[in-house]
Amino acid sequence: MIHVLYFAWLRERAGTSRESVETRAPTVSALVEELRARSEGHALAFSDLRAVRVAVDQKLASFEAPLDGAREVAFFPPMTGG
Amino acid sequence: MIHVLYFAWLRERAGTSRESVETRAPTVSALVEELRARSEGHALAFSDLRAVRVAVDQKLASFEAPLDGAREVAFFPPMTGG
Amino acid sequence: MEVRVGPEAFDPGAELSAFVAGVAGAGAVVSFTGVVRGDGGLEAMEIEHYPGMTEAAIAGMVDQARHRFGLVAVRVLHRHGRLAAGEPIMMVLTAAPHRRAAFDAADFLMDYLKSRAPFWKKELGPGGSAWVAAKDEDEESLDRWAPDRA
Amino acid sequence: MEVRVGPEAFDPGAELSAFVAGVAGAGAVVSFTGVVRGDGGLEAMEIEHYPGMTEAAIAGMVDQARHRFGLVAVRVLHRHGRLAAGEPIMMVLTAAPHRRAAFDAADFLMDYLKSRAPFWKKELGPGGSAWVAAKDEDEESLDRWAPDRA
Repeated sequence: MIHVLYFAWLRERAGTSRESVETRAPTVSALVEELRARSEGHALAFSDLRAVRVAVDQKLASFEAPLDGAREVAFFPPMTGG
Repeated sequence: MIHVLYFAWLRERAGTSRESVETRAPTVSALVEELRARSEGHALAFSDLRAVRVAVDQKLASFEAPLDGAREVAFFPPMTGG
Repeated sequence: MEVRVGPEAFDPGAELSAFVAGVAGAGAVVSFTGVVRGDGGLEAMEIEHYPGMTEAAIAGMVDQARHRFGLVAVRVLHRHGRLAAGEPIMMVLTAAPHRRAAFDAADFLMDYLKSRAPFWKKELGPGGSAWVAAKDEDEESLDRWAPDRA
Repeated sequence: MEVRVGPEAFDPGAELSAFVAGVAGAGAVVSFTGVVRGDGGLEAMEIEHYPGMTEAAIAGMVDQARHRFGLVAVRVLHRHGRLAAGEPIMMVLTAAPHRRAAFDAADFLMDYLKSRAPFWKKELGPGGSAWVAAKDEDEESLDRWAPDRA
């Protein structure tokens, strides 16, 4: 099981900030395909992946990153701190 | 008459911070030649002009600057503010 | 404590005073303070963050800055939650023996915080609210610090 | 008052607080504080200046910085006289809509103050006293702002 987190407008579109997902997805990309099927909001959140960043276990990662052993995957727009 | 000011180690070498000088020197360079003759300290202060900066009426100037109408000429080492 | 992330307001002056008092060996102290701008009718800002990752990411940036620029001391504060126009959002403080290192370290930390710390800003005005978009120029500014450009 | 030159001590934190409170329109505030270093056995510093020319020279630099970088506000403080190790010598504060302008303006003002404001520093230690020599790197740093390099 993986905890999936959403921030900023991805959270608003997905309609949730956090959900637990039973998955055997081998990579972030495969997980995104599964999440897209969850709801129209999820599909909208992931409609343009160029605008989406991902962190695996709180470290920035790519969509090709493997998920074996990962406990937490977060999706969010490009950061705007400072 | 021109007021001549000295700062930092030029002041210490010349042995004065300010003196009034009767002069017809047309340029800063000519004034320096006259000042050198005033004392051994003055000669020492002006022994290496590469280490000396000059301001005419409180504006940075060159040794070739004309003195017509100048009221105040200041000599000092390169500045070390900040 | 070098990094503080939280919803509490802070006083940039009090932070600078405490920082300067603690770095007697350093000749140069630089501070950057980000403030919620009040122009364009902006009334407030909501800042969302990723608890846990935020602190770890900033601590990593601070360690990098300390070693790369030889800092004597460094401190980063960043708020989240709702902030009114005119309120300080965040602050970076750097202390080094000479001014170049203190300036560069503060500049470096700002570039990293802008684009690599997990914060997201939403602006609230009379016409509604909108997420702040990341700027290409922020990524370009960050690129200045890549190892092959150092 | 944008420029203050005098023998009085000042509190960098109080200056920053007052400055931030007065620039509601600006998103970015940078401060630089120069402090008398306590390393190398330095006990105190004597700063000599050229009354009249100092204020005019700094006011000219401040005007240049304001226009070149589009500053919302700017302030320069510089002490003269005798200062103990750890005491603040001088401070530059800049406020601008965005961080690049605020950083660059503070950096620019520091380069000018170092090499073009009529101050001279003498260091006093257990072994005696010595005038601080100007550094070539300070002139080089100043050259970065020449019009043909802008």
